[in-house]
Amino acid sequence: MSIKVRYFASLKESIGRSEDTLSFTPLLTVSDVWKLANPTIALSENILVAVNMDYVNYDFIVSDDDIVAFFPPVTGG
Amino acid sequence: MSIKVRYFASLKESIGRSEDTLSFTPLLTVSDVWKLANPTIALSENILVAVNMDYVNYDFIVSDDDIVAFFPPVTGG
Amino acid sequence: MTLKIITQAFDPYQEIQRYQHAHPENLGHIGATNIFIGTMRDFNENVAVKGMTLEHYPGMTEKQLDNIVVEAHAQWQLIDTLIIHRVGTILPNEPIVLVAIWSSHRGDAFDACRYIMEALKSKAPFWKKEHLSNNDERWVTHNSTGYKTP
Amino acid sequence: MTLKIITQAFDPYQEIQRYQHAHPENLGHIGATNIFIGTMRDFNENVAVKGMTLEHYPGMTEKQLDNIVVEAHAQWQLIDTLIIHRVGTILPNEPIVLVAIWSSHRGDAFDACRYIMEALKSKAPFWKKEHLSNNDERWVTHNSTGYKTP
Repeated sequence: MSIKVRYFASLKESIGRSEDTLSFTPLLTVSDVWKLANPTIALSENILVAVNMDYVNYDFIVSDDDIVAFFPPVTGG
Repeated sequence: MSIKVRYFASLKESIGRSEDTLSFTPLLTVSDVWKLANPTIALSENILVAVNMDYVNYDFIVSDDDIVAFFPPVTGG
Repeated sequence: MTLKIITQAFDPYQEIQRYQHAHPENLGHIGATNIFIGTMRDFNENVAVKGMTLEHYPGMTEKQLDNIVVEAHAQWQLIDTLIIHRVGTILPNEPIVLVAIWSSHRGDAFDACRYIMEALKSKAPFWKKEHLSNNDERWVTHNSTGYKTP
Repeated sequence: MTLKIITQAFDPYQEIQRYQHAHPENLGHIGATNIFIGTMRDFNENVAVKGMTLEHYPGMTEKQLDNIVVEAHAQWQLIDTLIIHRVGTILPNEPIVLVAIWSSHRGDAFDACRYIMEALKSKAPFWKKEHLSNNDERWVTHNSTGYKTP
């Protein structure tokens, strides 16, 4: 019963971690996941979120075993 | 004191000539040039005209020594 | 800025690489390259085609293409442009036209390449005659617009 | 349809030619090829750049790019698509991304290539960190749209 949280690029550097593992509880949104993992840091509006590698909104409700990824705007190509 | 007339592609084949030379007289339009060169054939609307290698309208007035080219829609590329 | 009208088959990738090597002054500045290659198909309007002959109006072709390239450079920030167009006899799978655009940013490269192709298709005095597999010949009567999928 | 995420420098023209040779079934059908190559510049936002590191999210990158290619094939008549994207350390003048589109008609090739590039730039999880000539580092903060010249 857990959720894996991943961070990339500048966000990974500013948080100082690339990964967290949280206990799963029902009805957690992506915002809740962020608050649990980073209680002292506000979730900046330009941060993108993917659950299981698909983009979602902050109010998306996560399931057990989901991988939630937070990252800055993408800059490939 | 002359005007050279050139024909290209399917128009050249249907007229059966690639070139005419007409005597120049003042105030000839491109339409007039066509009528002088091809008195029995109507100038079909889709035929393009260039004078000295620039596109012009049928009412463009030609000058001595001009090269007037008539051709079908272009199909390069 | 180079423009070539050629009568022999060409390899567009070799031409692009040769051009880039000949222009080391562009190195480091180019962020975006957009390339269009028009190739002869072996089928057109439901008929098998075994070759074509491309006629053109020497002199006017170069003049019109020069104008088009100058217009493109006036509208977009371009570093370099290369246009090659075949004339004469062409076989299926052979490249007919190459337009290569080098710029700092992708918007300019995409827009200019497309602009040049559409302008070339509507203004450059080339005419295609198709040689059909049943030995008939036919002139291609017009180019369609590239802005709507046919 | 091929998609490659690679860590080594690549020659886009060799890759395209190799791909074409590996797909003889496309011969005769292709009338239009549109190719976009994004290359690393040695200057960005007025600062000299000596290299960059491209981070990505393995798995999500492929999933997002796959979606984009499927969307492009649904919207336009395409014969084939090849996408190659670098990750890791990249030096100036090296290609970062290649998108090659093969189709019968030019409208499809141009539209799909541009669509894929814009979608890739806004959705594929890549992040660039620039290594400046003064030895500072900085993350590129966002991609601008390619539909308006910057």
